Amino acid sequence: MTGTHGASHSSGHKLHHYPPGDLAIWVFILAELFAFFVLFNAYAFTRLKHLELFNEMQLTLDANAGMINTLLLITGSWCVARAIAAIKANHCRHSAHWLLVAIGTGVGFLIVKYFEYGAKFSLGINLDTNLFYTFYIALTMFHAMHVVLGMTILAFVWKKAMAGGYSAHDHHGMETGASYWHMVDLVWIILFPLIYVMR
Amino acid sequence: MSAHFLNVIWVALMVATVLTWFIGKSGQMDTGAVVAILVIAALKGWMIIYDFMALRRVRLLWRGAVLGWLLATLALILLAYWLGLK
Amino acid sequence: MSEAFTTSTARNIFYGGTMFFLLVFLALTYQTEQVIPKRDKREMLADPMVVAGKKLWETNNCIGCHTLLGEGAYFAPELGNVVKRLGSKEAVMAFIQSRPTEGIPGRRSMPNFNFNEQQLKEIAAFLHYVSEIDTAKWPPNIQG
Amino acid sequence: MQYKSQAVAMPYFIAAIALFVAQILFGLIMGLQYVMGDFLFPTIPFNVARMVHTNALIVWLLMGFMGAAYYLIPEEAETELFSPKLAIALFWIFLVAAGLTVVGYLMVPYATLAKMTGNDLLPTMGREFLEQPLITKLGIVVVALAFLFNISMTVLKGRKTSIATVLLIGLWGLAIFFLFSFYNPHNVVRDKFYWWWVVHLWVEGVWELILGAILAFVLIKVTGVDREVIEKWLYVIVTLTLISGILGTGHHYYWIGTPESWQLIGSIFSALEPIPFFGMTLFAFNMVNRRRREHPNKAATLWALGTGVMAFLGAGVWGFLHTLSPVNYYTHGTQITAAHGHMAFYGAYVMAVLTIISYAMPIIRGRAANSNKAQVVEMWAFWLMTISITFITLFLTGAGILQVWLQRVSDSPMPFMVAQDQIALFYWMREWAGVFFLIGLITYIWSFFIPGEEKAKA
Repeated sequence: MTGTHGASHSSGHKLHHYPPGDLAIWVFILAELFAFFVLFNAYAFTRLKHLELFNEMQLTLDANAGMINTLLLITGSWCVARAIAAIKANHCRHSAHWLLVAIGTGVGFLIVKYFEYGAKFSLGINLDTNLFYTFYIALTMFHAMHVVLGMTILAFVWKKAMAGGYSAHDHHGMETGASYWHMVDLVWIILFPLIYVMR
Repeated sequence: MSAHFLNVIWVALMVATVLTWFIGKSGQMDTGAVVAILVIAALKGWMIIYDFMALRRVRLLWRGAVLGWLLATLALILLAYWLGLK
Repeated sequence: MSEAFTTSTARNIFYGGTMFFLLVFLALTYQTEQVIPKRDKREMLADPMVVAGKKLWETNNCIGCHTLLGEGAYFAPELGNVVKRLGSKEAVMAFIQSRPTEGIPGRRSMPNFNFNEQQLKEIAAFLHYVSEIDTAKWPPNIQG
Repeated sequence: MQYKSQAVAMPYFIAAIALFVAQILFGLIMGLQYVMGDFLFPTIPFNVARMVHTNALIVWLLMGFMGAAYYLIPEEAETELFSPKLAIALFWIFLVAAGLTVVGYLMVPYATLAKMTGNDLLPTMGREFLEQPLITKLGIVVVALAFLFNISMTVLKGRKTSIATVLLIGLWGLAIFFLFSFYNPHNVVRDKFYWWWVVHLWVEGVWELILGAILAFVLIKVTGVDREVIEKWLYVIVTLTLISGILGTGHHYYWIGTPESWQLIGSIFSALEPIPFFGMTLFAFNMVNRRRREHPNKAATLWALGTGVMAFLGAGVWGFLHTLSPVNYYTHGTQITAAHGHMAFYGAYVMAVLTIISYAMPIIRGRAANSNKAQVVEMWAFWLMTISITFITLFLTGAGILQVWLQRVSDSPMPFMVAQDQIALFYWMREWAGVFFLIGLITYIWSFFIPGEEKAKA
């Protein structure tokens, strides 16, 4: 573990050579972003061939739930950014608390999703109901599993933070987890308008 | 990144989200609305990439890869919707 | 690569990523098992002829030349829709029975498996069952 | 050779090459039967030749993997093999079982063989690639478990490197997924669904871990690049492999009665499957360019580079060509699949096994590398086989495109056999390319018999 991104913030205009966190996570992040890139385009261009179905089915979705979840993920992302800011100021306890709140927003996200899916599944809707629902469920469920994975990573980071495992000098691991969590947020920023809003 | 600045970004993102939702709720989804939603998404993504992911001060190769992903995705979505509106 | 890239993180991502996608795969398998009863014509398996036909299909290694729903060898015609292509189970039985023992000079020919009447019926029942499976409109046309 | 128990790899490698010869000979028989339908009929019908062709391939690759594991695990773990005697015993059991199975295929009608070997107890035979009699399948499980025990115990008592870990996960996965070959439901849809858990999760899943580990091991040895660097690459590649490959299984679930949502999932994730193979190409070239020493075994380096390129072309590019569901709707079950299969198996697995053989055999035989002359002959064999398989693939692709056109796309689709007659020219050219492949293989074997006078540091 090295703290290459830690202390250099005061130095001002110099650009960092590498993004925050371990480069291995960034390879993974880019691969994941690429997968979502393909999925989003598959949705957008499949929709072209089935405009009526998609427009009609989209109205059955719960855009309010989608919005609440967007707010939750943004807040979670903000919490993690604050956790990094805190650890850079050597506020270990604060940092850990921010992480915990971030995990909390993830829990909130999943609870909203639980009710959202529950409403759909109780109507007998599933992955193979029609083409729109194939996309809706595949995309959102795949994303939701990323939320779970992100929460798992954050939980490990939180545990280590509680044990005082990070400092202003060394928080490479926390930045690794944070970068992944922001990616989960970033993907949802496109997913929300695409699936829930735009007709 | 100062804590205060992060708070400002957070509030901006929240407002933008509600705005997107509001456009969706209110009436017709025409070209203007689609463009507005995509522009908002681009701005939100940009803020997340620059300020939360903290790629603002990372050299162009990495920053560009993620920003490029954002813009390419949104551009292709715009294309698909534009073709659909015709 | 630099010190910014640690083997331990790479290893953790490997384990985490693999588990993650394995779980997604299992979830999709569950979904598949929920949906296929509507597509796979499992009610036809109540007929012991169909079950016996599948075993005959296997123990004569039909897949070694033919495809079934596009899977198998590409040496001989697709049989997933053969009952529809030849028109009836009887036509399929007649074809199987008519194969010359010594083959056809210069041409591909199916061996004669010396099936008795009962076995012919079983094979035909099996192929009929397969032809009823909902294959998302594949093959593109009757030729398979 | 650092550990004398590494020498148990030798019989495995020799048997692998012998079975390779059998595979190619039966391939040539089949190729001829494509254009001269009555060739060897009814003595060796096509389906029997095909069983020998495909099963010999699987068995010799398994032999190669086992030999590779026996060679590289002691060196990685820095300790002698747990039990060299067990390794030798397993070799003979496996070889005899494989031999008897082939004799059974050739001498007895398949239905009789099924009856003789207890298929009625638990019907598992007669499914593509899993044609082996029940007792052979059980034998494979026993051999695999004992082999894994031997290898795992060796790693447990020694150094635990990333290469050894990835190899072990791959080998254990291989054994675990093989267990699905015993599951054969009456329901054809479910039968096919779980059949792919063996076939796909082998070749587009755990086998790639074995391939990656073998390649990483050889690259460390021939380039002298830091283990640290190579192991990072290895992890990135195998991660990408599994995150694309596991859900990529969906590309087999388009038209076999499975839910249509697989068309989306399968298309997307299998479209990502070329990425790890591309990573492997970059990996091999990058490491060789950054080499810190000139290893005397140039042939092994060539095989390693070749694996990177041909695996990407065969598995990556040719796989991608027909993996998207709208394309696959037309190409499913045609010669396009055969074209992809040939280059993918050669590029990924055949070449990986030949890479480790090329690297390890001279060392087991007591020299760092073969003589220059032997290496030149081996490189000739490399080019002959690689170019031949490329042409086989191209001709089969031509045949496939024509077949799709005549039989699937055309307004008045031709019956299968009529379309086959139209593409006979491609089959003839494929057969000739196959003959050149055999010449390449003979050249390869010849290279082993050229004396190796060079004594260099190991």
